[in-house]
Amino acid sequence: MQNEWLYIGLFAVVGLIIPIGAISVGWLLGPKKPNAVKQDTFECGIETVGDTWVQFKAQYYIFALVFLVFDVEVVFLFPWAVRLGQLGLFAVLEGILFISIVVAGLIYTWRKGMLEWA
Amino acid sequence: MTTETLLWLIPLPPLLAFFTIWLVTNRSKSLSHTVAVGAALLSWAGSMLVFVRALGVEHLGAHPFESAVNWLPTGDAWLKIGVRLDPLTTVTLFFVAWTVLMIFLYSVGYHNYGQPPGDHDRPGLPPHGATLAGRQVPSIEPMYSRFFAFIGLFAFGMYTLVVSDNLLTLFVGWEIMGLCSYLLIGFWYAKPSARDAAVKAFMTTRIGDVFMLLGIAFIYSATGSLSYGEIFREEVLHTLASVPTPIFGLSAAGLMGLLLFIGAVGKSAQFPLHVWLPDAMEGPTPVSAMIHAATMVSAGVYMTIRIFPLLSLDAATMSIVAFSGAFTALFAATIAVAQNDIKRVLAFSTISQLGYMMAALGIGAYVAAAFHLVTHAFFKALLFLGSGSVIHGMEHGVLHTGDHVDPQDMFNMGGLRRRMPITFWTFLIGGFALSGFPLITAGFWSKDEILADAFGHGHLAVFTTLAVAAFLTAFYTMRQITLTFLGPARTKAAEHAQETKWTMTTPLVVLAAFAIGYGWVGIPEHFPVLGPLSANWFHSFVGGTLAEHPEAVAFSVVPLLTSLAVALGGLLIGWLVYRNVRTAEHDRLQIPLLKNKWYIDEIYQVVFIRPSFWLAETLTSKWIDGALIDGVLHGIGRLTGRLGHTLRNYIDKPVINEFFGDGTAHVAQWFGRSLRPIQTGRVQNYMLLALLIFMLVGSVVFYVLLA
Amino acid sequence: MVPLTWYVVLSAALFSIGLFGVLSRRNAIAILLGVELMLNAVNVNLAAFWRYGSDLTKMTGQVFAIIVFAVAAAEVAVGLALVISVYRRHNTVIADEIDLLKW
Amino acid sequence: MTQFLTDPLKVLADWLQGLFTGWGMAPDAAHVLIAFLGVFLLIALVMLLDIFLVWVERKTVARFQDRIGPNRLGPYGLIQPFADIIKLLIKEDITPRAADWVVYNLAPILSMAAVLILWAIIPLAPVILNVDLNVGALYLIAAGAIGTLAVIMAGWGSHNKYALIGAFRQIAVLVSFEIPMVTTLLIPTLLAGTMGLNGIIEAQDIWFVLLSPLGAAIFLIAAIAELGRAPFDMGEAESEIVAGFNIEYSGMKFGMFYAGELLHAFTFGGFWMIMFFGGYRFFGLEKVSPFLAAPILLAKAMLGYWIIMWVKYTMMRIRIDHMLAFNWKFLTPVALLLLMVTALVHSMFKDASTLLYVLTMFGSNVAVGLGALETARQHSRRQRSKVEKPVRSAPASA
Amino acid sequence: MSLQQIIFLVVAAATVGSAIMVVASRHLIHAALWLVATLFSVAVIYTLLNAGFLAVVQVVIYIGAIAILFIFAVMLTRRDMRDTGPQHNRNWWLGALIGLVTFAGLFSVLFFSSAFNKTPAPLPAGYDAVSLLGDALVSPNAYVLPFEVASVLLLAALVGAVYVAFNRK
Repeated sequence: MQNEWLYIGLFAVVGLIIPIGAISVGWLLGPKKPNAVKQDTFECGIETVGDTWVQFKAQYYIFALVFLVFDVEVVFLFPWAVRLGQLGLFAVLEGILFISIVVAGLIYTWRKGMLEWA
Repeated sequence: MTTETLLWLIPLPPLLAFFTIWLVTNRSKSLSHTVAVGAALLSWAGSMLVFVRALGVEHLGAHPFESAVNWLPTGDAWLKIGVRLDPLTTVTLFFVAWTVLMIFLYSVGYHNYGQPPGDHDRPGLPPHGATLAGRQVPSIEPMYSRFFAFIGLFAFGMYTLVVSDNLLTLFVGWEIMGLCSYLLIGFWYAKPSARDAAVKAFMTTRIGDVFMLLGIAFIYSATGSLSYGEIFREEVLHTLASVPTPIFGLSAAGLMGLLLFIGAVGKSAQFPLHVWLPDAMEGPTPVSAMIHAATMVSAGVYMTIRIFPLLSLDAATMSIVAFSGAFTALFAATIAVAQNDIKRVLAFSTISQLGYMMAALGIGAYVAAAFHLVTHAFFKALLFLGSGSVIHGMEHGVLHTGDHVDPQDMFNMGGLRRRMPITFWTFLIGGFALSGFPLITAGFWSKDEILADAFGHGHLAVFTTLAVAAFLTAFYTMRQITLTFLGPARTKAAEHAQETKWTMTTPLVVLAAFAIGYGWVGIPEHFPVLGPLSANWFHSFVGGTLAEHPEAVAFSVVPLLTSLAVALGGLLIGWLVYRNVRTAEHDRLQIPLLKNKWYIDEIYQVVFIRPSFWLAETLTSKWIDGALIDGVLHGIGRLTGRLGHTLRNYIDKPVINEFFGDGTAHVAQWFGRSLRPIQTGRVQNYMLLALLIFMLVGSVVFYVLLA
Repeated sequence: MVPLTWYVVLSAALFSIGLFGVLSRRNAIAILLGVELMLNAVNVNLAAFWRYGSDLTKMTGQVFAIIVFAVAAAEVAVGLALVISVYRRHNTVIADEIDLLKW
Repeated sequence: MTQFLTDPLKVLADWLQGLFTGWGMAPDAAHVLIAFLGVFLLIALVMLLDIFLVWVERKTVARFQDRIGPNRLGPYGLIQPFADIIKLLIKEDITPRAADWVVYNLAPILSMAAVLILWAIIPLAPVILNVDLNVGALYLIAAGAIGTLAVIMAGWGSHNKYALIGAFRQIAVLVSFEIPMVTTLLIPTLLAGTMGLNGIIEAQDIWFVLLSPLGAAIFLIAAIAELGRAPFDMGEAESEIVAGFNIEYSGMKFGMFYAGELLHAFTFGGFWMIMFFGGYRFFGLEKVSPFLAAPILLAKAMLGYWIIMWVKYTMMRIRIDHMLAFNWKFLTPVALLLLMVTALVHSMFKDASTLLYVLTMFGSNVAVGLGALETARQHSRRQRSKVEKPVRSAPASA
Repeated sequence: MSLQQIIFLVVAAATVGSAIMVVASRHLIHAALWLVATLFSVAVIYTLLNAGFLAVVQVVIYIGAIAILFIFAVMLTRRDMRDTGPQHNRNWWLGALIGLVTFAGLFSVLFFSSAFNKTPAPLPAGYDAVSLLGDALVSPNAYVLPFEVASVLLLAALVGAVYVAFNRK
């Protein structure tokens, strides 16, 4: 079948092969003298203390959340944008309404002070 | 603007008012009530415009104003919603617009606008009064704005319900009102009684609504549409009438009608779902008027009138409706006789009047029901607002004198005639209208028409019941008036009661005008002397809603005399009996049975609520789980234990212990463990169980029933 | 060409696997992972029926798929938020230990 | 011969097709094989370009910092990057003990691949479209998503505090700035009425930068953040978290990250040019021959790349909270507002005379931009005044 | 066995395999990464169905956002990140049973019904799914209502989730 995604697939394959190749070449050429210190976790020479997976701020999650919502919103907007030229003012207003509804959520988050880092 | 557009727009102002007040102006009291009343005024204007235009149309019933838009894509068809203006809508819209506007205006005064904030008023409690210059004066409602927001939403629900052309939007408005009644009855949510009343009202009406939803779903699945125009077409009705259903051998139409009727029973507080209405008196009085007179309960009757073409197809359903209505009318009237709370009396009289309308529908008196709906809305709103005014005056007196008597107990009143003249006269008019005082009051004409229909169509049982109910109505109305207004004052508070502000009295006057005047549009043309003078406009107009125009019943003197007798007799006896009853002890009608509303609440307590508790606690938890399952498991354990004990001598101990004893114990334990998740609150287990059962049932259905 | 059957069977497999995950994982987040699998199964079906449908100009399948995307996003956002707040309060994300439904 | 000048790929393809089928290969297979060869060739060239970029970067930064930069190996040190490559190749390949082997080693590969697949949709010339995808703009974002994944894998897989923190910051920045970027991507989309990059270029009889300068600016800012370069290089803030998510990487794996970043920057320069500066178009020159068009695009891309470098080497790092606040409270709202305004103005004036159309679009953009800046200034002034002179309540009843 | 069929089988195998790993792997992060693999192969499935837009959206939303969200959530509920206890609850076998039964039932229905045994119509020339989608989403007598409702859904999700996740104590 003539499916342009076939080429994308080829690109992906080659795009994976090349870095793999490069890294494996490096692995072939490089010396292999592992020792405890080399393989230790690097913290500027200081022994690592405690747990790596420190508890993270909930803020990260909040931002990811807002991002997720807007990402989905944008996905809805792309077909809209593509057809905008042909559809006229009504469609434009629909889109604007759509955007503003979601923006209301952003404003809510903002006003509630959840966009503050600290 | 075209009439259709107008119809679309009518419900909007109250909704916008709701959002505006809720989101923007809830800080400022004056702005809030301005917005609300303004919105009500807009809707009122729109309704009046529509009304006038509707009058101008010939045969409105045959070709009403309609417009519909696509709402939801259902497969390749569309679920349409729209507006419709036929005669029934027109008259309903008329009284809804008036009453709503009046109630909005009334609320301003009722919540003491312009008074200082109370000394120790809290949101969620009725205002206790404030000290101004050392004197106790009424204080303004703490949640003033919120109240207007709520009634705005409520009005929106009612308008939606009235103008909608299909059962779906009707149901939407219906539920919005349900929510608002909940919010408003529990408006003073800090009072436990108000809280309970709100929950009770919500739950009770829910019961009805579930059935109504079933009915709607049934109609949709049967006809594939929900708009009246579609459902009530001849051929559709015909097919519906012919299709039988497994339930009570009703026809499909009958079943639909019945289901929807149950919804109406819940909404208009018909027996046996009437229990919520008396408790709903916990709300502020405008709310009571709104809920009981103008809108919500009328909505139930309105809906029933709407589906009359469907109802009338099945005699069984009709008789059910008729008898439940008649019974409710009598039943509620008996209770009303023994109530001392001024508002409760009115509540029960409302129930009984609604019973009247239902009964009228049941005997096929379509127009009479509609007529009584309208007149009753007017004078009952008048009565409620009047009682509110009385209570308000009494509260004033209470605050003035400082001795804290219940301002709603009629035995604390008396002699208010002189203190509050406007309230007295308007209340008198309303009361006479309610008891059907001959010729001048609207109530007489509508009630008389119902009785005439009942007699004319030969439903004597219904006729007599309604007659007795009418007598009682007149009786307790007069009792109320006597106790409240006539004679000397019973308490100091009553002596110092005071006439209320213009914002409250104006609505009374306006409504009183309608309570008298509206009757004249419906004088039956065969009526002696008056009949020929005025053509029966109402009958010809509203009758046009139906496909075939119902002809008026032949005039007969019996019902006329009956209604005259019961009305005048009731009033007279009421006055004679209560002329000089000083305290509740001297009232000979304080029969516990009536006073406690036939113990219906208690019965429900015993019949429904306790058992469900019992089912949960004792049966499921204690017996099935505790006794049965555990018993079985322990039984097995003990049994095997004894078995091992007896056999130990014959067979090698470790084998037995290892094998039977512990083995079965483990099995038993394992059973217990895997049975217990039924009780744990873990979502996964629930889902697991649900799926298992689903598969089981599904396979059974698929392989056994369908195979 | 690939017959439609293959696609629907694939999505059935995905769905069942997701169901298993939902029913049997202990960790609440893992349960949500299972839910994602099920949603994807649905989407595969939608897309397949769109492609194999009679009228390719009817975009119902794709539109619904996109709506499902939105729903999935909402579901994940709220679900994970719930998990996190439960973790804050009860310090666990093990579904068996979260039996708030009991009360 | 002339046809070779106008459409070389077709000539080559036909020739190879003939050749392979001549060797008795199935036409389909031959077609696939040719495509494969083409892809391989292109990516090889891209890698070569990448190596060259190392030199460019080092030279430019040196110039910015008033140094000479690599100048020993070969003319102007052109051989230097190859030396670097060799050095990276002969390093020992280390995987820390604590690391999660698969994830750790997958990360650099993915981050390189994420950049390489971007080249699949870049139209080098009217006849060299690579793949003319009708969802090109979104494809760009999708590839970015893979990159994000690579970062988080690197951060988590190498089991190192700094790495994880770096990865988290990087992701926070990446996802945040993706929103204004996508929003500004919507603007060329709706102006051109298609998501296909070639369509967008074809539609640019007037470069979109004239129609939506603000959009171009926002896209550039967001792109820099997407690249995780200064001033948005939170992910590898050397002074705070050593090297961020690629702290544990050495040898060729680090090389992958490094080269990936450079190439990513260059590619984004290219996309910037494609979206707003007419891609390979340059006053009709591109019509003459692809051998002219492709260099035009590359030159433009190099210009964009240079601007990005310029920003990187002249600005200091922004604190993460400032960065996120800047994005969510300024960039995103402005971008969305701009999108709405653009949609409105476009649909109103697209049928008007070209001059009027361009002027209104340009004007609306400027208006939105100035308005936003003004609002921000007022707000920040208020904030500052709040900090500087705290309001003292007058002692009325004291 | 055309090229497309081979590709489909390979991808389908990858999908199912990674899906199984999602529900089976002990380590939550691994489960999440496996989920990413599944999602990616589903995206490839979309491309096989000529639903390029869906494929890209799949990558953008699921891999770009949802997977990230998952990983963040795992990091935020840190204690269980390397919890070594059993990853499946007591009734996992029941779950497996139900899963199998479901699959068996669906399979028996789908595989043997002739209704599904058809091949797609070739795409018409110049067929642009995206613009059709655009029309379908905003034209008043198609899906404009779901379109707007989706935005409300997103709003609700955002507000609700942010509110739940963000209890400042």
